Amino acid sequence: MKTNLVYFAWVRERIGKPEEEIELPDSVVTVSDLLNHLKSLGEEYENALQFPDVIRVAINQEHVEHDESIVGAREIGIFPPMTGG
Amino acid sequence: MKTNLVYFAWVRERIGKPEEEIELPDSVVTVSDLLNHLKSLGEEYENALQFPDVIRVAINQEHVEHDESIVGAREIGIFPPMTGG
Amino acid sequence: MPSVTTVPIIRVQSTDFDLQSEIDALTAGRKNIGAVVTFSGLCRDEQGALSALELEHYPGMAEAEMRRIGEIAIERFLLLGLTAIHRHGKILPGENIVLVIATASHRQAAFDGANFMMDFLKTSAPFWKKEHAADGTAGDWIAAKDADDAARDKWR
Amino acid sequence: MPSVTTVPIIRVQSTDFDLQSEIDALTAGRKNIGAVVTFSGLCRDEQGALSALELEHYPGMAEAEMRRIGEIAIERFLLLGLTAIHRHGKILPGENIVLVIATASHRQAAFDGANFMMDFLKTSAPFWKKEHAADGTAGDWIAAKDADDAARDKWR
Repeated sequence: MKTNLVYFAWVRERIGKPEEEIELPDSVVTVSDLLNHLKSLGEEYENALQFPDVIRVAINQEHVEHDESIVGAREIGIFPPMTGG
Repeated sequence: MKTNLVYFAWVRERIGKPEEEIELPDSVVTVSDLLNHLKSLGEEYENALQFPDVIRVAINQEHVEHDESIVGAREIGIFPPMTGG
Repeated sequence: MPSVTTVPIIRVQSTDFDLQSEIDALTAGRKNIGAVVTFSGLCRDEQGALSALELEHYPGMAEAEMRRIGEIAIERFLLLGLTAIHRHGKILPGENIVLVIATASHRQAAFDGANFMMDFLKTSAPFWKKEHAADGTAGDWIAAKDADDAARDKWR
Repeated sequence: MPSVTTVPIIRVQSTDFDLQSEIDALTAGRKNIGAVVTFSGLCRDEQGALSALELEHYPGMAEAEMRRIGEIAIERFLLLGLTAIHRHGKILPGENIVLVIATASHRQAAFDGANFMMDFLKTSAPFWKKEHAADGTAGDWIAAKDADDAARDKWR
């Protein structure tokens, strides 16, 4: 299954694109799995995601913890801590 | 010495005038003395000041406690608790 | 660090005020303000029971008390600006009674400054409210609330 | 008791907003509102070091998060009205970034509602600020502050 990934702020800048559609291996079940998988895709991903503790993730535009399942997600947002307001 | 007394809200309504200049006997030294003295001046004063605990007093437009001296006061304001805002 | 001491803008007036003009007076041309908090207190109709409020004040002392509280708020919360305007006279439901504006570098100082100003204004500034009932009967003076004293005491 | 459920007014836009119009939209024709608190967040120039902020957001999710927080604020503080508007794009020093308005019967609810909305908006709504330095050098993304998490956690 293909999943749409969207990136924001310095995660977007470091990965070098605002979004992409990727095919995830079946072994990728949780948010943590996804972040580890992405880090294996290249230096730019490694650079963006080297400190997973500060990375925030949203599934279908709702915040989720890193132990949450991504199975069935249409859209996964990956971004740094928010600094609006 | 003559002192100017100014009344507000229901204290003013019960006493029946917004202000007056009165001569105070030498025995009237504190705010408490003043309130007791006024109560002796007639039923309207007795009615206005029957519960001295709720009466607020300002000397020269600054809040004072009931044990404060009124000696030398130009203007003494007497009123209920404030309800502005 | 401000080059001049911040002085509160204090007014007691029978006429209404214009919120945007008052904000502009505090913020125009300044680029160090990060937060503006405004509080407007309005006359409620109490489910139709009230036709108006009559606001009485102690002229001179009302302004002096508001200024004294405002100076404390500026110093305590490092406000960049503070405005407090209180109306007197007859005020209809839906109309403004009081306005407080606090500006600061950061949001919590602006919130606290405006909130502090209102809590002390309510309990210390010499204003009194009398109700005019909708049915034409003589209204009562509004009683001071213990809750207002408690709100003030949270700043100790 | 309101006859209809209060729904927050939420907008994310690149253009500026007009504070007075937004207040009027919440208060016009209503006589049960006793308190209106507004918070405006402005872009500071950081003693001249900053030429602009660039606000990035997650379209769709930004509005959804603001709406979710707004609904919690309305229920928790029994607000009569709540508006939250957040700008995106390039914002110059002195310009508005965000507006929150809370209306209620009484003052503390309005203060708390606006303050709560801002604390959660800052930590949960997907917006990110990038600085443009006045000297033309590439700016940094602003780092999230522990103080903002602490401010949010005071509402627990």
